[in-house]
Amino acid sequence: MAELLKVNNLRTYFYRNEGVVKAVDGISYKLDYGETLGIVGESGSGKTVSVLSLLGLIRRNGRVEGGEAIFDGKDLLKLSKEELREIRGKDISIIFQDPMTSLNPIMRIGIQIMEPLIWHRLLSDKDARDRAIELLRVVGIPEYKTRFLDYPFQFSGGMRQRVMIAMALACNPKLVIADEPTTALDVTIRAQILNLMHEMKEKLNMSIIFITHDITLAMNFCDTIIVMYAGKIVEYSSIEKFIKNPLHPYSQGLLNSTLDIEKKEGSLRPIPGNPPNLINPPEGCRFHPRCSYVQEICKEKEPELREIEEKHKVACHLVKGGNLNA
Amino acid sequence: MLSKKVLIVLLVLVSIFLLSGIVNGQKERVVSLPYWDTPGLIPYYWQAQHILAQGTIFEGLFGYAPDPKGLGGVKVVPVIAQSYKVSKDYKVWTFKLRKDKKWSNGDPVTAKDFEWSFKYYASPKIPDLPAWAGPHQFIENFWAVKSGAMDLDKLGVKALDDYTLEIRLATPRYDMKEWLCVAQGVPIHRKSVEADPQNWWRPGKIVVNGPYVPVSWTPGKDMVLVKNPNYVGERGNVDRIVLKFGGLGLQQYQAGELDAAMIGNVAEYRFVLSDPKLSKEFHEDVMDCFWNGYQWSRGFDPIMDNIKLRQALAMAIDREKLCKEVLGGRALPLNKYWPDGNPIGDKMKGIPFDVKKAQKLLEEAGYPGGKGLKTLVFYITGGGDPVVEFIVDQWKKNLGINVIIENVESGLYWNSYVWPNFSPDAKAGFTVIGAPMNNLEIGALMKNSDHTVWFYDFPTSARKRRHELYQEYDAWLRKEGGLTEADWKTLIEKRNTLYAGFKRIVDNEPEKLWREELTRPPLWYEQFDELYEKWKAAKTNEEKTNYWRLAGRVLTDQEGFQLWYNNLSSQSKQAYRWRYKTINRPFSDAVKIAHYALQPMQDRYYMVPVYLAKAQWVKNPKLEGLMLYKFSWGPGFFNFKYLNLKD
Amino acid sequence: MGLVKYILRRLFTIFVSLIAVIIITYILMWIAPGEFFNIAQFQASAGKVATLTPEQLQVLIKGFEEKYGLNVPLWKQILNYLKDAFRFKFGPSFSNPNEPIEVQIARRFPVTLTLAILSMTLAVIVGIPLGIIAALKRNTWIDYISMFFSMIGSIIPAYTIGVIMVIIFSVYLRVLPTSGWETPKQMIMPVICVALGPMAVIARFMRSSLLDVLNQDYIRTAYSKGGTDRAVIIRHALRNSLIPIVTIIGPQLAFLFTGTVWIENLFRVPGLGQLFVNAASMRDYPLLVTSTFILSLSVMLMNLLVDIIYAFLDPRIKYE
Amino acid sequence: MEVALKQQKRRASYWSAAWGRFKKNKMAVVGLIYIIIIIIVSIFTPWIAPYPYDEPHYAHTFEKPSAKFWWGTDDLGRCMFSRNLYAMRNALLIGFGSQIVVLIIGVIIGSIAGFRGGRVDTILMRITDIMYAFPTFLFNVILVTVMGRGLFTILVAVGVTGWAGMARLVRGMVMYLKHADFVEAARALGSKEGYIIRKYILPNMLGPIIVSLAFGIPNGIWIESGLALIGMGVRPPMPSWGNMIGAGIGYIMAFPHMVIFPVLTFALTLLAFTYVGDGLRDALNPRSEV
Repeated sequence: MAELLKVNNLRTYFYRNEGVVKAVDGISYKLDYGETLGIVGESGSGKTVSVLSLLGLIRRNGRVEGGEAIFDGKDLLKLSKEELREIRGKDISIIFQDPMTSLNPIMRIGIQIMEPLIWHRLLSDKDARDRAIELLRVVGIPEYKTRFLDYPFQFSGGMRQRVMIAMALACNPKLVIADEPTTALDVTIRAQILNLMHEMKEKLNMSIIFITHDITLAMNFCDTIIVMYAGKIVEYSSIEKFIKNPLHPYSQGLLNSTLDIEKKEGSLRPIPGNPPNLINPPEGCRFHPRCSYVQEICKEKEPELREIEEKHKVACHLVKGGNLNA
Repeated sequence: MLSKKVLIVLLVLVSIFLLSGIVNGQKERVVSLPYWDTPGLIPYYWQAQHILAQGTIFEGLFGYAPDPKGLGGVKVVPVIAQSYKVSKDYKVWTFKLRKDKKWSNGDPVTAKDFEWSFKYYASPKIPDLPAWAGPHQFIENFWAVKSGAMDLDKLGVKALDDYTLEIRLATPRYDMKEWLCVAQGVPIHRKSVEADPQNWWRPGKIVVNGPYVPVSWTPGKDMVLVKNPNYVGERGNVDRIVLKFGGLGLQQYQAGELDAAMIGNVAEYRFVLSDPKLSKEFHEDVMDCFWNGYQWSRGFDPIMDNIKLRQALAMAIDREKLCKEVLGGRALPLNKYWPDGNPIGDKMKGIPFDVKKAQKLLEEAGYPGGKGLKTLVFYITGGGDPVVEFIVDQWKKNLGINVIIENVESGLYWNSYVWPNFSPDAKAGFTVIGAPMNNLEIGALMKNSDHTVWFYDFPTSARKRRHELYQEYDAWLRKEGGLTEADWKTLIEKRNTLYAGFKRIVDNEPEKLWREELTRPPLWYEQFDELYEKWKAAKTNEEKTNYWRLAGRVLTDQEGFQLWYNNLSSQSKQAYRWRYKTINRPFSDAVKIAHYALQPMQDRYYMVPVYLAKAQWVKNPKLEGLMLYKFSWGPGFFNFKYLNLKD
Repeated sequence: MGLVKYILRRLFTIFVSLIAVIIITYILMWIAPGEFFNIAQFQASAGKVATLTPEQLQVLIKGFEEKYGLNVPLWKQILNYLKDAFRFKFGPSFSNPNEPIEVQIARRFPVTLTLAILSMTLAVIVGIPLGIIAALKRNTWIDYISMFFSMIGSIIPAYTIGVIMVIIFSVYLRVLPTSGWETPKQMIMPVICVALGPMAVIARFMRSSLLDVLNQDYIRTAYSKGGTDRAVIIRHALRNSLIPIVTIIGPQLAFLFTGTVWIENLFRVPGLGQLFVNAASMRDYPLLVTSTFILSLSVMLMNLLVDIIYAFLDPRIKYE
Repeated sequence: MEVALKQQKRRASYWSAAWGRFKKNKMAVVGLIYIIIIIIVSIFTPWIAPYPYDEPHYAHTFEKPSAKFWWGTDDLGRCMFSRNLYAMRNALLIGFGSQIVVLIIGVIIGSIAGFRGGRVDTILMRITDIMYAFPTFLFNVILVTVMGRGLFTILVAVGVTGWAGMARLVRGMVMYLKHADFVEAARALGSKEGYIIRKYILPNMLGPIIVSLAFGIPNGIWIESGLALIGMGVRPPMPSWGNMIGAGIGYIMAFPHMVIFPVLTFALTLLAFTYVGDGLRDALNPRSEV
């Protein structure tokens, strides 16, 4: 498969009054055409920032400090504001987490779907309108013709997320970034949305970066998975290998803290402690204060992301020979 | 409905504009002057329009003409009157009217107009007529008519024929001519008033007999007067007068939007003097119909009974310094009610500025060095008042006493502290007073200082009781009862006691004029007896109660009088006797003896003169005949009939 | 149908509130020191009772009391007043016995309305762009300067600014007339003076409202769709941030009914402020009660109007 | 226990973050410094002022600024600089004092209405609505008339007429917080209402209340100056900016210093409060974060 996006050593820092927050601190990954990449981690681990950085959507006091992001042959980080704008919504679009607040409350949803088409001068107003209606149909809005003129508040949460998806798909983008698209939804709706996304992906042959804190979700949905902790990638693996053998203690912790019906009761084990302060991250392995396997080396030396086997990289001193040697 | 009116006004405006333009065929002479904001044009209310009524839009039998030497800068001249006769007792005045005078609609002005107008003013239909401001109060039976007790026909005004008017008075008045100059002495146009009693006065509708007709009026902005085409008589050459209310006078003048402007404060005064052009257009005059100073609050604190305290305070103020340094030369020091150089003032003794003496008096008053004296309150209105702050500072510095300045909003200030009979809410202390003559009446030579006699110069306890009696007098109107003889019993007993007291007063009062006043029918006890008889004959309970109430009022009134008379200080009594002598003679003679009444009142130190303000203004050098209004609303301009605009 | 019902319900609330406001005003005046209700005192104030004996004064007082309906107990006065007030009949005022108050109001109202509309328009035209610029250039010198000037204009008392303007433009430059209210030229200075206050309020409100909106998720969404700054700000941010501005323009308009009194006096503008504010300090009690009535009514109606407009502009809001 | 701890921690970082955001608004910081300075100056005014505010120098009336009188003198030859200092002190007293009154009435009525709900809420909010509709200026005039003039009565009057907005704010937040998760949790644990208000609701409302107060202070100063202009302000010779400006403007043609200095100090002070208010609002409104 051909390479669509290659991110190299991306670093995004936030400049706060308390100090510099190293939200994303040197991550690298790549994405092929048609591939679905899951980025998993607790809130604050930098997963959202790592993708928003690519599109220049970081808020005022954040800045991309370095790295490169080759998308379709162009380095997104070196593009001018206008060039980047050309890509946003057309080649790369985003589905945001909260459909309640991510739609303009006083604009008819149809118009909002039309906007990317018009802004990128892809279609005339009239054609854009037809396309928007078509998109509404595609994402499964009932009575899509009349609902075209409705306002967001007249939709339920799930329906709004469908609208968001329609909006993201409007220009047939090459890459869709789904930033926790189901987190704010009811469990029953979740499945519908995921199915819809899956369907769309199959149909349109696009790549997806799927950001979630729900590791099981990512394991069900993605081809490749990245586990991020405190602004760094701790594990980067194809999904098959990861399911078979999640190596990093943090990945294991994440898996253990999710409910698994198959496992026996009492197996739910939350990771102790809180995510670290990214202004002064812990020395050595950033996870060491919470790691149950911690050893001296973990506190002193920062582990590198090493390839353990093909398509499986882990950043942990204790992983040796494809096993966690605790 | 409304738009119709607007249309009429517009039509009149346009036609007058066209007429004045076409007929004259020359440039209109327009004069813009500052004026007090007025709420309307009905001449008999005590509002800004009443000054406008005096000789500008209305004319009475007599009017004012400029006279630099005369009191108030004016002299009284016949206007509609041609000649007059007065009876020996100065109670019956007969006027012959000019035959050529016309209303602005062409109707002739006749004696009937006067008779009807005066009766209209006196009728109960105008319950809120400020009668104290006009001549009607002296007309025979006026008060009975006004209160509705007597028929309108009984009012002492009669047109003997179309051009002869007879006015009969209840008491002798030597100054009826002067009184007839003021706004309430002018006639209004019967037909137009009767046609629209609510709106007859509106510009465009109003029919006047003066030299100028109001054609537009916008409260808060301006009023426009144009020449009355039917006017006969002496007048200047100005075709249109625009009276502007408010705004920045001097700046409007500088911008060429006003032909005259009053100077409001030291800063403007100095600015005008320093400006080469303005300084040439500067004029000033002394407002000698006023005295400015302070008076004691009309409250009930016994501290003000102490004359030595009052004296000490009055003597501790450096009036020279005040006028020079605080008022910046915009006032003259004044230590008596009339200034030096005035026939009355020249005969009066001033209050000295003598700190040593003041300190000694304060000590004798029981407050050595100001110790032991309660905190007095000086009431002012409208923010800071440098004069008051100066006075308070002088007292602090010279006598060591502390006075708080209390700022109250103007309505409360004037209504409850400065001018009412008594101010139950006022703490011991003072208010500012600018005591004016309202017009050229003889009684006004007292410049309001006779309040000393009426409201001040008897002990606090008696003042308090007097106030209670006023309230009781009011309360009688709403009392229930009077249906049985038993209710009357107490009243009759009281009547008899009061009668004895009254007899004593009348028998012992040395001043004939005062005695006459007291015994002028109908006498109070006669009224009482009559009411009793009427009560006996009354059929309904309602009538009975009413007579009983009226009788009660008569007694309360008399009780109040006796309380006052018996408690009044001998000095004030003496002053009051002289007041009777003064007002019961012609103006020229009254001036010679007024100081006998004024001096003792001033020496009671309840109302203390401090300075005499100057009126200062700039005016267009081409404008002549501008008259300064020096009476109670002053300073301002009035009587625009003599305005002349040179080419 | 919801709208009519909603308005009717609100009008009923306004009606009840007005009654309460009037009763409170009467009671406050009743307990105020000094003789608020004694007409004779008013008479005396102008009259300087010099030549009148107290007995003669009584006749006048009785007449006054009857003319102004003061010859009945307080509760009845309030009742009588309310009965007439809701038919917009207020009787004469102390300071102007010639005309009923409603006539005075009717004459001055158009002027105040013109002044209010003109200055509010100016305030909106200038204030909103100022606020937008300040918000977009947040925490830069442009922000500070535009906010500084809009605020300084509202903070220095308008009367002071007015006087200075007259001295500059009328006396020295001679380009504008000092006062009056007929020609557009005469309206320039009063309108500017009156507009300064609301302008600052609007600019500041606009700034914070826009900042608030710019932080919303849907703005990020719009950018993510490839919107230019221009498109995002105009189509998404401005429209959303302008809606709350309606809520402050309403009260500001109502404020202009009295807030302009100094400007009216200074520029000889025959508006309502003169009438109403003078009533308070002159203790012209019929006028004072009436101004309270009218002002409360206009504030409440303005709020109702604002709510209706707000609901009209914002599709999310429905009449309960 | 866990919940409370988290709350505690969140709050501490909330305040320090707010302070950080506040610091970024330079004008707000300048304003705050100015306000701190004038507060200190006001405390020590009697020692700082070169002359007593009411001491006249008749030989020096209307003097322009000089070495003896830094900001010149007024119509009685009183030191304008000293008078300005006292005016500032009075303004601060009225500004802060009136907001204390607003705070007390507004918080009590607002939280009772919000917490009790139902009929109590309806009645209290009707009263608030009426207060809101009352023409503030006229109401102030009437109140000052009723209570008499003086610093204290004026600040009470300003407070009594100004609490409606605060009551609404507090009520709205109480209504919201009442159903917030952590409050529900506390209630589920059986905490008393008073305890919940004290421990959970009040601390969470502090931010918006502080912002509202910050804007209320200049408003109070502004109202006092309006009252002083029509002669309803503090007792002369005690100066206030309102009556100094009112007196000074008449003298502008020849003695502009009599109006310039009070206007400048007045405007600067109000500006400072407004900038600080703006800064606080931006800083304490978590929405504007990042």
